Amino acid sequence: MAVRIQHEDFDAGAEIARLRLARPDTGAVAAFVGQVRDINDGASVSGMTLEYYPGMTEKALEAIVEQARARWDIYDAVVIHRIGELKPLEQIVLVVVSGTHRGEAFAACEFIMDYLKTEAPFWKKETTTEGARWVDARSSDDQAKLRWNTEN
Amino acid sequence: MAVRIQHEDFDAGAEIARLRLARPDTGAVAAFVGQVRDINDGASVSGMTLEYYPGMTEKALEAIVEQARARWDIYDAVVIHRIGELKPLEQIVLVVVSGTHRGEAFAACEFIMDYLKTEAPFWKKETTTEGARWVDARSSDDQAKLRWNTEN
Amino acid sequence: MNLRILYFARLREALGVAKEEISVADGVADIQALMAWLAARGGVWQQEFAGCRPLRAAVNQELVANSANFKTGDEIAFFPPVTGG
Amino acid sequence: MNLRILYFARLREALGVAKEEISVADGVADIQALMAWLAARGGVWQQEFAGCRPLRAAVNQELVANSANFKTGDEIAFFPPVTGG
Repeated sequence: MAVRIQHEDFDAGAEIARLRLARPDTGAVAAFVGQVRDINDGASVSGMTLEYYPGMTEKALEAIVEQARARWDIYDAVVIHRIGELKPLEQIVLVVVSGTHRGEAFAACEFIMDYLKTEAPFWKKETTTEGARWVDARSSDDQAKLRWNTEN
Repeated sequence: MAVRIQHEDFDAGAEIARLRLARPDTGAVAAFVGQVRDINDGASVSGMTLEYYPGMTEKALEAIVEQARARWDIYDAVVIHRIGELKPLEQIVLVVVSGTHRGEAFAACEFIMDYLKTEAPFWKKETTTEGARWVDARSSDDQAKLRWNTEN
Repeated sequence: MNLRILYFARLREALGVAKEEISVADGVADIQALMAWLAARGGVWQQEFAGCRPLRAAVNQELVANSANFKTGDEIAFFPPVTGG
Repeated sequence: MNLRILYFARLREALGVAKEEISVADGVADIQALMAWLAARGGVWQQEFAGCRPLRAAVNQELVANSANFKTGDEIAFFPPVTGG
């Protein structure tokens, strides 16, 4: 299954190895791991809660992976996103993409992250020294997504 | 040490975790793993030997990492490249880059790979069904490097 | 027309409602009209659905524009811009 | 002028030499001139250094252009375009 939403932690190395070894003509694996920072927008962060939309979030991520597959010649892709309560230095998200050549694996991996950030229904609520707060969406994430409209 | 050249295999997951956990303000880790394919330019590959230039190869990789650090706001980067005899499905190279934001981590990771491919003195000799042959450099790798001259 | 409505994240907390089943007149057939219908409840509903705060909408778990239509039995969701990853 | 010269990969195999210590006249002071000097050995040296095959050069472990100078005691390396990664 290419998309997993779970509270449990994941093993980035094991997922990379799984995609890498799945096909002997795989030459390149690009990966991304996002983690909870202990600081955000100037405030110290002691934890965060990740909310999602059961049903829609899975569909949104699967659609993003399908778009990446249609656009680049890649072999496989996996997306794992954690939900629930997470502490600083815990992993949040993993994207791994395998293919023949590095350029396509890199592009597809970054594309999936950029679309995940702007289209997949997840919401972060941080616990900070100034109290709990919902994280605001960043316009830089919209910009990161929009550049895929023009880049080849 | 940011650069390692070794025959021994490496643990991509452990390197990702090390960079990820080194600083609690790390939000993003981008990684790349290259492996030996069982096919190349139409011939079945049963193994390869990687030659390098002791002394220069380390310097070249360190210079590439320094360029990436100067260009993007990243926290750390590690490059591990294997040498000697490798079989299909063995890992060849690992690049891991950590930072605050994914855009810079992705760019620095891909930059390091593109420069490694064109500037770091490594040479591959493949054993194929048609005999042993030195792998030819690809003009697509030169192109991949050149685009960093114009991209911001 | 019967609809199931879901609210998420900051919006869910502000409204104090995670989901509800509602019946609306057949004229309330697109997201824009539904938002006006919800805003008409006044108070916090007015604040949240009057258009001052950025909101996203989904119909049957697909992101849609505010001009999107729906039909009876559909699942509609409202939520703030997403912040995962 | 004394130089240490290294050859790598396909070039090393073609020449049958991995490294050598040579003495050249002071006039042989850049990569281009050294390549001509090596080509003048004839045979496989002529084939490899006459400019038909793509070669890269390094002086003291830094990639250089063919116009680069060197001095006595330097380590010069010749090799095909790199193919790592």
